Amino acid sequence: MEKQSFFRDRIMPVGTILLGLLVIWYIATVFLNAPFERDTAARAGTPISFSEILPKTMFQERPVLPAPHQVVAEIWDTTVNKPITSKRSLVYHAWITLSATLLGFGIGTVLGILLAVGIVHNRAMDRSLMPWVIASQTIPILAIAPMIIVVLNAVGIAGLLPKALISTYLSFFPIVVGMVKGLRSPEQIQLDLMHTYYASPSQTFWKLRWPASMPYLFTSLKVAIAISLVGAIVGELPTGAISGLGARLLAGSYYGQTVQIWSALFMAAALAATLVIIVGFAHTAVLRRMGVKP
Amino acid sequence: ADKVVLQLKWVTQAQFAGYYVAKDKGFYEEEGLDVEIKPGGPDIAPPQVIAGGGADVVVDWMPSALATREKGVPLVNIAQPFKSSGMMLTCLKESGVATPADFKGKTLGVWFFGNEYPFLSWMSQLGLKTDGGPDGVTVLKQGFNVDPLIQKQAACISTMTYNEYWQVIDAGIKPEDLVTFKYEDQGVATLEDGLYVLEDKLKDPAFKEKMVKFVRASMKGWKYAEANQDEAADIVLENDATGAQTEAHQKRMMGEIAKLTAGSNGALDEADYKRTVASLMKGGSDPVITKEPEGAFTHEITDAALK
Amino acid sequence: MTITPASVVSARNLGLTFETNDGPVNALTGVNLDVNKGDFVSFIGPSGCGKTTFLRVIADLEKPTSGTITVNGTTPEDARKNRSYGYVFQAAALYPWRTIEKNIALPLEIMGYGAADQKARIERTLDLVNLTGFGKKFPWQLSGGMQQRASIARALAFDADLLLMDEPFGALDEIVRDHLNEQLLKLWDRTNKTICFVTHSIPEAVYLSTKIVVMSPRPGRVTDVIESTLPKERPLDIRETPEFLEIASRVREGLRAGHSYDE
Amino acid sequence: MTITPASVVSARNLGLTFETNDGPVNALTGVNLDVNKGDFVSFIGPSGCGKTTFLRVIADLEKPTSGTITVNGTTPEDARKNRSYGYVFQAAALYPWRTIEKNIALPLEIMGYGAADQKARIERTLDLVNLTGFGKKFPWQLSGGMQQRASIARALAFDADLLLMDEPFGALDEIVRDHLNEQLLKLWDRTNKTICFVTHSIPEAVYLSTKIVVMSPRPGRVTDVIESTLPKERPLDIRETPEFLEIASRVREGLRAGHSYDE
Amino acid sequence: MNSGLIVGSIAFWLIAWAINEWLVRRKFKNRSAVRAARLAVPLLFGITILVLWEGLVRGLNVPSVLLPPPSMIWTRLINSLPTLWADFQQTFLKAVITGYALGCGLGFLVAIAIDRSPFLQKGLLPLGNFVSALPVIGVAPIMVMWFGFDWQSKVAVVVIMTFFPMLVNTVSGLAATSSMERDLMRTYAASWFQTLLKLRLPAAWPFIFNALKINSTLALIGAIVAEFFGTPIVGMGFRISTEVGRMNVDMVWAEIAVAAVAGSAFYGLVALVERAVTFWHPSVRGGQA
Ligand SMILES: Nc1ncnc2c1ncn2[C@@H]1O[C@H](COP(=O)(O)OP(=O)(O)OP(=O)(O)O)[C@@H](O)[C@H]1O
Ligand SMILES: Nc1ncnc2c1ncn2[C@@H]1O[C@H](COP(=O)(O)OP(=O)(O)OP(=O)(O)O)[C@@H](O)[C@H]1O
Ligand SMILES: [Mg+2]
Ligand SMILES: [Mg+2]
Repeated sequence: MEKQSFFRDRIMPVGTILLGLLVIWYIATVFLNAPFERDTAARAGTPISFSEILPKTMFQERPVLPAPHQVVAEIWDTTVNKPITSKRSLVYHAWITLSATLLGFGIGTVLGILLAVGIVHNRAMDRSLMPWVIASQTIPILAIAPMIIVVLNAVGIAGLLPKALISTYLSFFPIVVGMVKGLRSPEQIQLDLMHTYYASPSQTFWKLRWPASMPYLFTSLKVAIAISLVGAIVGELPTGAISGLGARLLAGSYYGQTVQIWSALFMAAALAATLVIIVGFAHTAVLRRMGVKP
Repeated sequence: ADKVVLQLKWVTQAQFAGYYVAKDKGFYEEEGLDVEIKPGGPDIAPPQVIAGGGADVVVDWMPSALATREKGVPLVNIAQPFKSSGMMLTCLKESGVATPADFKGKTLGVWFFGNEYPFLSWMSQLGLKTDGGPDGVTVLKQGFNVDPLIQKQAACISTMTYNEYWQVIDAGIKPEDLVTFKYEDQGVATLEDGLYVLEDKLKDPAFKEKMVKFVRASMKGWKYAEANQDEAADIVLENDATGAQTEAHQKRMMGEIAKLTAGSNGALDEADYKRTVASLMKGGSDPVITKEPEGAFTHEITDAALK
Repeated sequence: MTITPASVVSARNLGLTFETNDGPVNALTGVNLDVNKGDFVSFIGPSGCGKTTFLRVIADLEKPTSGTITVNGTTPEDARKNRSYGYVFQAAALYPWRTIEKNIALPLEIMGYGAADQKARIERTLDLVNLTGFGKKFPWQLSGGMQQRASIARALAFDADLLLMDEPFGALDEIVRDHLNEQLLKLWDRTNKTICFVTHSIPEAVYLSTKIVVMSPRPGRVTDVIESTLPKERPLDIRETPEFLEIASRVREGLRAGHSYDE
Repeated sequence: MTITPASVVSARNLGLTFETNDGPVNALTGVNLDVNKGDFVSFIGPSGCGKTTFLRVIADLEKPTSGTITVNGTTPEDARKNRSYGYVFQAAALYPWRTIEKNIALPLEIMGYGAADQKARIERTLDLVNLTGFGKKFPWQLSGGMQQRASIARALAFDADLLLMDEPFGALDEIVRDHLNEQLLKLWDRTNKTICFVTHSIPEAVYLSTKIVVMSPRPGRVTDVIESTLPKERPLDIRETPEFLEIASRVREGLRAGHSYDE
Repeated sequence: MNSGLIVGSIAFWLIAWAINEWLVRRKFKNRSAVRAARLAVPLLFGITILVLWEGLVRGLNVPSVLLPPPSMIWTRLINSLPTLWADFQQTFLKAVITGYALGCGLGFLVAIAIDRSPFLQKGLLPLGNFVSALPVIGVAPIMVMWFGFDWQSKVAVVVIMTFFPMLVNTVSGLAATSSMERDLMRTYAASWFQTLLKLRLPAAWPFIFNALKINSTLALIGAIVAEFFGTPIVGMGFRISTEVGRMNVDMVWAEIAVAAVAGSAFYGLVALVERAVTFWHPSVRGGQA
């Protein structure tokens, strides 16, 4: 019964939608890649029929949109067929990016929560800090990232941390926004109860505000971890784009290797999906422990 | 060993083969140097890195270096391994461009980030406005690849002889379908990959000494690379941490790069310098530099290194 | 000073006005009241007359907009900080993420009771409100009345000299209610607590109290204060005595008078 | 067929068990009950005996785990989809983003009443529960009793033949309660509705009902069903008649019997 | 190095902080004073940062190609208003606003669709996670390839960036009702749509506004970064990336300042609407510590 429903509830729906997307993708591949074939043929002076174009669009070297099987082949080739320590292995690069993501996400989460706590508890911080936290987010990170990295380098911080800090920079914001809301979500009567016990702010925090903010926290965490990954990838550019998925994307883009871009993109997306799903599981587990009515 | 940090202008590729060869072949080590090579990327400005203390010496193009100098970061050229410029404008024949006179009304792809200066001074020489008006050209900021040409979003795009041009060819477009304009031929070429350091650091004799050794070893690397192109390309591939470069492409690039470095022993040719400065000062309404730079290069290092 | 040393709550000319989107609401006006140590005071009055508001003022959950009030001779704020009262809210206000046990443990944790002591107290109070065996359940797994009993247990778990109870027995059937009434009286007698008790049941008010405060709405004010002449020892069948019935009818009169403004 | 045509609710051997983290809870077992068209049925029983659960089963908010139940001759689900009942929850359950007026309008909007009709109904029901003038306030600006009255108004605003009321008057004082009892009886008489009414007050149950269902807990079941012999016309002072008192004492007996399992 | 400037600016910072603490603790009698104090606090904080910045940059002789002092940025800003305005139009008015509206709208609609159909919920949500972290760097070149150089491709990037936060928040928000509130709707046999409209959406607003707020800044970042990968020669991202190369770092910061003001104003607007729409939520209604 369990197994059956796993198939029916998980594989089937995802599979169906996937299949649909795949079909659309193939169709798009034909349409987006056909003009190039037509041009080549035109330049060569040999007219070409649609049925001749069709198979060609599936195997271009630099397609506008690579066909799914090309991407799959590339991913297979760069994950399974290469030792994971190799610089040509996508797993290796994914790991580099993942480590920066996780570090950045960790710091970002802690920082975001601390800021939210400060904002909720200290009115001076609420009034003065929040506008500037917002303003900080409107600074295009790619523009100042090099400066940050240069400065950090100058004070002797190099390696994983500068990249992670860029993840942090992007990921702390959803956490601040969500947690400020979440920490303020307890009902008046629940706060009053704490008030009557003359609970200290830290007790009110741990016994009321914190548990009450859980739905907001986990929602924010999902967004934050996804953005962290984006941040880590962005952060790989100004650190010299030496390794990591960002470097792969860039190199792919630089040399017009669409297939490589797409496979790196898929790796990044798969990584993100996995991370978000892990956070989702944690969410469910915490909710169950908190006795939420199913 | 003395530590030297070198900041490249772009990602690891045969364009910087000399340095990788020097490191790999132990030329630096022989001089008692421990050289760290930092690859660049799309938004790494080497001048910023050196101003922030992140590098001792940087590879940069002269327009950008001179502009930086005017902004108060006194960069000095200590060596010029690249004799000639590899930049050109590559156009599709079918878009109707045959001579510079045909540019009017066309869309042209240009790299920015400091690389646009030669283009702008060329256009001002041609008397073409770059604001997209009908009697000028429309300028696109082109990304890092040649897609705009292939997709016909632009009539012409910027390419380097050693890199992007071949990507266009790889994309299945025949050389005879293309028209190219080398900046070198148009008389607007500016000096490309040179080595730059901060002026005040040169006052320190120990640093100077280090640079002399560095330039000497680097030039040895360049000459070795010119002579052993396949091996040099392999060394570059070895050092590419992205694992995205292909052997064929790097070998070809090495071949083209060798043509550019061929004429140089490392010393800056003053005539080239003058031409570059002149071209930059002309830059139309928005000149790159406003006054004749002074002390922007020195022969001291190369003189000592090439003794 | 007019405050007698034994005065636990003393309100002088107390008023409270809420500002709302469509104009101010006078929840309390000119309330004068003294509650002495050991008193059992019931508040009775039509819905919306300010009973809850008055309790909240005592508990320092609302600030009066006029007049003065002292609790244990100090400001309500200081009294709250001394943890001198336990409050049972009109709604159960259990934390949904804590089991019943943990909900009762909440004030104990905050006030720093030891683990063993906590356990003993939880057991004792669960038993007192007839919820033994439900400690491990979450609030939504209990019926309405059970939730309210849990919230009573929570307020009784720690030792406060003053108990503020806002319709604690509203959702309970007569039998449980009688049982809890008796228990509460016993507790009060044994511990010499002071209790402020809001109820809608006239018999309950008369049965429990040493003093009955009748309030009336719009604006909320005290219309009558009735001192009970019943003895301290009160078996359940005291409710059939003429003395009892007489007090009850006096309360009913007072209530009706308050209502007449309205209907 | 055993179902008489006028049977509104008919439960046969109904049982409901909740699965909880520490074992199953038998909320209802072997409940047999018929409610006929026009009946006023009160449910009375100790806290936690399954009154709310039974009402929720009728309303198709819980599915029974054994036995059968029909509502208006169909399944509870169909009955719900026919909008054949109005439900007053034990807690007010007002939506905080709507004013009182808007909260009452909620079912009307959903069932597609016209704007003018809505306005008239809101006014009428607000008046019925004595909340005229509070329509523009938000729920958190009302006292506990006022909130509950608002939720009663919400259930009365639309025309359902069956009313399910879970302790609607629990938080109200005697006077308002008497008033609302009278109003409810009038409404019932005039409209010939069927009413299922949970209460903890024996006099209220006896005063209102044609049928009193006494329940007892663990496991929740029906222990007694008392048909009232009181006339349909019931002035408030009927509560002093011997007939009334006799029924009341029978209910009290039943209740006490249920409790004895427990204490 | 000029230690006088450094000490001076740090002292200024400390004093300003003290004033702020005092301002927020003080209770003002009349309303306009309260409002003035509310404005003064963040303003003072901002001024402090600028003073500290100016003092440190000048005091420590930081080269202006690394970090120019605010005064220099200001001069530059004033002198290049037409350029800045053109860039602002291109990036903010065209790309950001359109992309934000489309991305948030799409995220919202997909969330609703997911909510409507359990099948989609199981099939689409995991795939929604999949697009959550499509990195701008990877996507931007592809979008340029598909939608051309102009702002349309930036819109596409912004759509992708803002889609996921909206999706996740809306899905969470729609689940944020209590069981009794849902039961009430059941008793009315309310249709799915009615329940959505009258119960679940209102309850979801606080979450949805979180997403709108996060997206208001994310959209701007996305559009600017996307312009690094090919644009016509106008736009905030274009300007930033070229001027960095030209070592006109003051111009870069002038653009950043414009971005910060625009982004903050955008966020502020969303926050204002939020206060009006979710007035009933405890976080808005009161409930400060
Ligand atoms: N937060 C508030 N904002 C505005 N008005 C309020 C607020 N709280 C209470 N009121 C108003 O104050 C008056 C008194 O309310 P209170 O809760 O004290 O009544 P109560 O006597 O406890 O009634 P009940 O028996 O129904 O609980 C009511 O008219 C109510 O509408
Ligand atoms: N969702 C649930 N999960 C588990 N147990 C439940 C749930 N709902 C109710 N119960 C249990 O079912 C029993 C009957 O509950 P119900 O709410 O029907 O009681 P009630 O008669 O309405 O009591 P009260 O008068 O206190 O409201 C109780 O023991 C309660 O703990
Ligand atoms: Mg009250
Ligand atoms: Mg119940």
